[in-house]
Amino acid sequence: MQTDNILRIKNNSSVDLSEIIILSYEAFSEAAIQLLKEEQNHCVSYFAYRKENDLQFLMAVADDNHHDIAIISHLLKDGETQALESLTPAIFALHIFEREIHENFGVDFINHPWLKPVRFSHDRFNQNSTINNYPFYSIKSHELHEVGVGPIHAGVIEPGHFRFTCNGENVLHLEIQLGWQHRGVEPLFLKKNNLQRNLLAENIAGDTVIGHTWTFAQTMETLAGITVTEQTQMERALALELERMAIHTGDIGALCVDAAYHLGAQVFGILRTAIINFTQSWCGNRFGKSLIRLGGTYFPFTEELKQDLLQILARYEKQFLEMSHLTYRLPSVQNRFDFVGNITTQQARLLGTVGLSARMSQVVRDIRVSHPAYAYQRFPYETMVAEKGDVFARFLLKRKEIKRSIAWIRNLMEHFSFDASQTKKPVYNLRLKPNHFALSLTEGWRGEICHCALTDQNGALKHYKIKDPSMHNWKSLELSLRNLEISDFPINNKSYNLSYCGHDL
Amino acid sequence: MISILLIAIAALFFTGIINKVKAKIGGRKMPSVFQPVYDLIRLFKKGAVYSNTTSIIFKIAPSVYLASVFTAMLFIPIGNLHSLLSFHGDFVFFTYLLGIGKFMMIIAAMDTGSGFEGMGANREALYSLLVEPAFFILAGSVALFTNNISFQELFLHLHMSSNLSIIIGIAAIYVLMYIAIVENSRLPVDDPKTHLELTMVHEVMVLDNSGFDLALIHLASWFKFSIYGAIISNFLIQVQWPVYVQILSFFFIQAVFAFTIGILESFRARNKMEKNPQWIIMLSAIAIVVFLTALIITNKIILH
Amino acid sequence: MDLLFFKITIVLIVALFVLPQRIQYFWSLLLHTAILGITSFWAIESLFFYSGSLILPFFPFWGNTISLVIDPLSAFFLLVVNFTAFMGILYAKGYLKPYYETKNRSETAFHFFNFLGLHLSMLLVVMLRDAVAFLIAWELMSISSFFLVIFESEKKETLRTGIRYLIQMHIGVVLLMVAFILAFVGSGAAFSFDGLSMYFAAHNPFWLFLLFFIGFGIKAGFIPLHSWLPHAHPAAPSHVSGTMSGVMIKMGIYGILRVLTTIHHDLFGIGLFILIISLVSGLIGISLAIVQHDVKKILAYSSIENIGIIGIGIGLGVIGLAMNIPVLAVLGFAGGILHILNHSLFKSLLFFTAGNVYRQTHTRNIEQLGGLIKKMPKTALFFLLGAMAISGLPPFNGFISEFLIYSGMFKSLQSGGLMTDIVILFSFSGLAIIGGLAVFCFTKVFSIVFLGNPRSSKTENASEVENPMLIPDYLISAFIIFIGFAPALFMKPLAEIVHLFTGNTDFIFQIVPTLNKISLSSGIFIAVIVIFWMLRNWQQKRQKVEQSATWGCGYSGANPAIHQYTATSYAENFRQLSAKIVNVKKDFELFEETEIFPGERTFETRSSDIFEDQIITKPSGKLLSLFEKIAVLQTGKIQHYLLYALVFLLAISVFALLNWI
Amino acid sequence: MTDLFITFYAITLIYFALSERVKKFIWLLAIQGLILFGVVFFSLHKIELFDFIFILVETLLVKSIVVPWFLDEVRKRNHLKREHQPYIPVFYSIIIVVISLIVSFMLSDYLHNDQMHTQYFTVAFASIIFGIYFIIIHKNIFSHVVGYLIIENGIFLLSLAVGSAMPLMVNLAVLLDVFMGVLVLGIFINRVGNTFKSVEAGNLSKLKD
Repeated sequence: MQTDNILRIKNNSSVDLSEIIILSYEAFSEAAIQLLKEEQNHCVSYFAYRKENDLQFLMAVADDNHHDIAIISHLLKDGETQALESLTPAIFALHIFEREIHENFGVDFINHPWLKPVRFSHDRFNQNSTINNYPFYSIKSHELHEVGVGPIHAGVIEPGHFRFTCNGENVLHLEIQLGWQHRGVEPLFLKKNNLQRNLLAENIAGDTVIGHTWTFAQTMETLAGITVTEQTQMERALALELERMAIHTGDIGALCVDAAYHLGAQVFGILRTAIINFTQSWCGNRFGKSLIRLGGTYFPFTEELKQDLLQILARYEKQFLEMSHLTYRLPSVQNRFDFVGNITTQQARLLGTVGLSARMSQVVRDIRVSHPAYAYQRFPYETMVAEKGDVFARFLLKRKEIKRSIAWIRNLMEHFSFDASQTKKPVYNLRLKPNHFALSLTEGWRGEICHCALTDQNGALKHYKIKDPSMHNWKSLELSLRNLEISDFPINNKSYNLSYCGHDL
Repeated sequence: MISILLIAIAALFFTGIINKVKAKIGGRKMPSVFQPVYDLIRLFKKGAVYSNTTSIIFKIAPSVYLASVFTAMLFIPIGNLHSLLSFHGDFVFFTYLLGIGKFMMIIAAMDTGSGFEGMGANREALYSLLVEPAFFILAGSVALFTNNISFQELFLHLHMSSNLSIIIGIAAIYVLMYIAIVENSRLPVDDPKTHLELTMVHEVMVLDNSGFDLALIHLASWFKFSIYGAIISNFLIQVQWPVYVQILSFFFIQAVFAFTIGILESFRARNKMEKNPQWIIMLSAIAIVVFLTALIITNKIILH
Repeated sequence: MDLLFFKITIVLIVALFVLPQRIQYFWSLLLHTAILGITSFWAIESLFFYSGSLILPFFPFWGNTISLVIDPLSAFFLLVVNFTAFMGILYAKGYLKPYYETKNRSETAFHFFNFLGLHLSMLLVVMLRDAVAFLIAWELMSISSFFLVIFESEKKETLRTGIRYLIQMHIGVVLLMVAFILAFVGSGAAFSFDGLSMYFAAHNPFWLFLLFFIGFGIKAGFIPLHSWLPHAHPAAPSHVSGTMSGVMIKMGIYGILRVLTTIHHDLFGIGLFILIISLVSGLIGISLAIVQHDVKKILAYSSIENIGIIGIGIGLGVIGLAMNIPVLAVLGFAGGILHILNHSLFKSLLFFTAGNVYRQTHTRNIEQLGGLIKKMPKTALFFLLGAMAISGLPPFNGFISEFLIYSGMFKSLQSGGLMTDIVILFSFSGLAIIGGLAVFCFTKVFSIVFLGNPRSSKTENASEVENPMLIPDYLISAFIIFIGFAPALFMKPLAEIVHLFTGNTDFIFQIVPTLNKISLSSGIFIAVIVIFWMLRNWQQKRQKVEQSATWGCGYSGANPAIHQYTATSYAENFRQLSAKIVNVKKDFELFEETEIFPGERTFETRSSDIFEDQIITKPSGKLLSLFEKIAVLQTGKIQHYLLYALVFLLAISVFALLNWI
Repeated sequence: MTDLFITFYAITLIYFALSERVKKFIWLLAIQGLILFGVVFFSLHKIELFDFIFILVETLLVKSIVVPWFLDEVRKRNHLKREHQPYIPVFYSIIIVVISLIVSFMLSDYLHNDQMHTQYFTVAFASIIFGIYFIIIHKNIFSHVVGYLIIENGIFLLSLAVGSAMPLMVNLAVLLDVFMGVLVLGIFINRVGNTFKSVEAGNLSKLKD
């Protein structure tokens, strides 16, 4: 394995662009396939950006065993044919990245089995591909019918279009078309100032405020070469775990709604409120907006807040355990969740799922363990997996993760004393290192979030790349539905709870 | 004649009570018992939107549906209060009359040319076909037991005297309650509250109906509930009671029925869709046990 | 009536061949009308004015005079045959028009000739009592219907179907012949239906009855003797399939009924046998109907189901006789016999309207239709009426006959013994399920063919058929509604017929008040519909009513043709429950676990009739290979069915002989 | 009164056919035990006090408490949740159980004579048939034990049907037999459960090799 000439960096670090070796496409693909063949590696980001008129490709591959990230690159010159041999047939997980590059720059990936639009970005290469002529997969038959759900759902979910090819109640194939709320977040990052960027990061995905903002903050802080205090590090991790608890609780409640178990739905709704209300009392926003700021915070965590939190946690934990145990044991709920939407380990690996969706199929993939930030280095987190990969596994895993998050927070509370004077106020006036590339990974509640940033020779942002975990995981939802009844779709969808806007950007 | 009025009155409160019970158990603020009635009145005052795909079938179906349920209502006595129409074998007519309403609703749903509504229509067709034998077997058992074959006489001659007739009563009420649940697409067969079209039965069938038509459909399903409640109450009301007691107990039983459904809906999850057929056929199985019991009572099967 | 008359008739019929094509139709219409006039006159005379049998000497034959005997049963069948055949010929005028371009004069003449032959032979079948004459008429009926089926003989499939039909009919006729001979040998009485009673009085009737039942059952289409039926009906032109399904298969029922009139003891086994076969036919027939795509095949399987319902009535009637429960006997027979009339009405209506659709779209595959109610509104409404009637829904005629059977069952629950009650339990549960399945089936057919959006380009040029083609539909519909609303009027003649079997018909008259109440209830129902409908219109006049697209979740790029339920999808959830019976095979390669980006696929389903496979195709295939192995028959290709016929026949005869001679 | 319990017993059989969860099986077994207790209580009070008490103890204590409790322990220890799809779909099982009930009722009507209490025979026969069927259609060895217990309940009822003195001995033997059976199987499952996550009968054949 020719790993010797491959640049390897740590999570939350930056590197000078000149250190990144530019390979020929043959070498690039060979290296990529070599790397990704290994089970411990997975691609966290793969994107292209304009370097003058040329197109530079960057791929970041995280190595879970060595806790580092390999960066490989390739330059497609302007004059060359804009067509490359696709890597997807060898590594399925890359399909979405190649599609994205194809959509944005018109680079043709030869032998890509699924070269379809990703999000209909405004500056897409092929302006003829519109949201209403998405090339759906279809089985030739007079006897099958298709059901199209969305973009407007009966419930308040974000827009997406789900196309089921059905034989009666049975779904033969599901295809998900997203891109309805494409906002152009990535280009916006380049135009705005740092405060605006900070606010923008909070709005990448409304349910992953902490996850995305923290990742953004780390990326920018690395680029600027500043470090935040230990207390702020802990606060951010605490907020992340609180967010995880709140959303997981809400998800379990939503699962109960779809199983029509109304008691459960209501109780979990109440429990979730307890957590997000605490976040509100901390920073004034239930979802933790304005909590994380570049370089510091306005809302330091204090010992009083700690007492409150411990109280809330005690009450929450008791009620949550009771209710989730009841839900878990209820035969009608078990009947509804069991054997529904199964994803095998093999499928999960092929798809390159991340986060919860990976762990439910026994794929250990957790940034908090493999590429931990400081807080998780000091207070290690033990990750866990579920076995069967079905809705029940996802339900169970959420329940266990909540318990473990509580334990982690308790541990933090016990062994770390918070002191407001230890925090710094935010700084927006940052000097970014010129010609640098920075990468940050965070394990949000949904899975790994990856932000990459590149600066030009003046230290201005040249390219900003966001990858929400949903990018990988939507395909997993598609596969879950195969040979399942169509009525099991809502419950599957809820059990994944993937992000629409995080994908659409 | 009074019986129709009573059933109609009970129907108006039915959904309200269910909602109230569910809200109470879920710890939410309760909507008024009259809320569904207000909603209905609002619907009656509204305009409508029709799909370009639909034909006359879609427009006439709600009227036929309500008419079928309404006419079926004329057959139901309450205790001593006679029904308007009664003849030998009227429960056959009753079932087939409801069948014609279902037939129209199913084809009306298919008329919209929507995948969703096809789904609902398809489910409704299957479930109503599976639930039909249960009602007939139950009616047959009671007919065997009392040697009468019209609703009116069945209930007049239904005396819960021996232990075994109590079984018939309990099992019949149990089966009837679940038939009502299947017919009205409530938990655990269907959940009217789940928001996605893909998992519903009845609600998704009427997805394209609006305004007056939708009001008719709602009204029909309330009536249906109330009809089954009335049949159940007839198993319990004794004809020798004074009339006012009968009327009071009728309302009481209807309320208890609604209450039970509310409780049931709060404390259990719905069935997986593919489990519904077996769950529904179970009702027929229990009805057959009732039939066997009736055979024992009538000394057709001699045991000692 | 003498020979001269007969000769004149033949000359008149043969005259068809010399007439020009344009006049052929009218000539045959004239002849049909004449036949109808004469025989209906006899029938009405017998049924309404003359109690007992009307006997007309017909034909001298080997020294005996063969007479036409018209008792109420015959009279009933005469009327049913006449009505349906006449509707058939009325319908044929429009339906055959496109064929005048491809068929020459003698071909059309031959077709009309055969249709006349079919009509006439059916009439003779129900009037003749002498075994030889009866069998000749029976054979005539089979042959003429064979030629009618292969009208489009340029299609190879049609020809094959026709030959299969002919062979199976011959097996039937041979069985009947054997049965008659056995009875003749066993009793020495006359070689006719009347002679049978003497045989039955002296022997255990079951085995000979079984022989008759199989012989007649092949015609009637009881499962598992039905395998010709789902092939022959779609192959024949619609007016022929309407007539065949409407009345010709009822000739089998007639035969069974006629034989039953001669049996007076040991009836329980026979009744149970008929009942079980009928329940099976009803349930499986309609189940198989649900999974088909060919509209005429659906109707053919639904005929099997209706034969099942008729059989349930008759079976219960026989059991009623056997167990001495008059109410069950009377109402069972009454329901079964009334259903014969009812089925002939709505089934011919359905075949005619399906024929309209076929004529305008040139496809019978319902997966390619859709939205026709806008283009063919009258046809659609007639089909809807037929569909509702055949599903046994009030206020139409199908309900009345089912109601008679139901009330017979419920009324006799108390007086029956344990065995009877269990039988009744299964019967009414079965009937209820059959009714539900019929609703399932016909909501599917009607909605897929007539509602929603068009599924293929085949419907583009469809338009309503010319009015003359709809005349039979109007007449039949009027009749359907008339029976539905005024069933009491039909009870007196029905009592005459039932009297033949039970000797006691009080219960029919007892049920008349109930039927009147049903009419009243139906009237109220219609009135209530009208009230709601008027209220609705009154309200909508005041409110804003808009037109818009069907709700599609706000997605505007959808193709409406594939976003609606298909027939296969509609049948799928039922298919899963009855997978063993309906035996649908899917031609679809499932996605592999690792096939994340699926390749091209096609999907198709085929249903094969499990009885046909297991009873005919497989054994005959095996036999054939066996024969080939032992090289008994070196001739090479032999028709499977011929072998089947031979072996089956031998087996049955040997079996029958061993038992009583 | 006995007829009442008999009918309830018949309904429990239908629920057995409907259920797919191990926990529900145990629950139903406990209910059957209670019903048997009811049957004995209302019909056998004429016999000797000692026998009477013995039977009461057996039905109430063993059948409805000890055995279900024990099975529940086994279930918990092995994390048994649900049966995989039985060989025959539940839909058909329900039809089959109903038919076996009808046949059994008809048979008892046909058989009735003075030596036999056909009351008990009605569901006893159905219970035995269904127990065998239950074992056939399920793959899980735990469910086989459940099926065995259903048969045992049937035999218990049958012994009541046959006479009054004999059944005690029969029952004692059967009881011991079953007790041993459950015990042995329980231990066996406990041991197997550690090696095989899902306790399926299919896996047992692997064990032999």
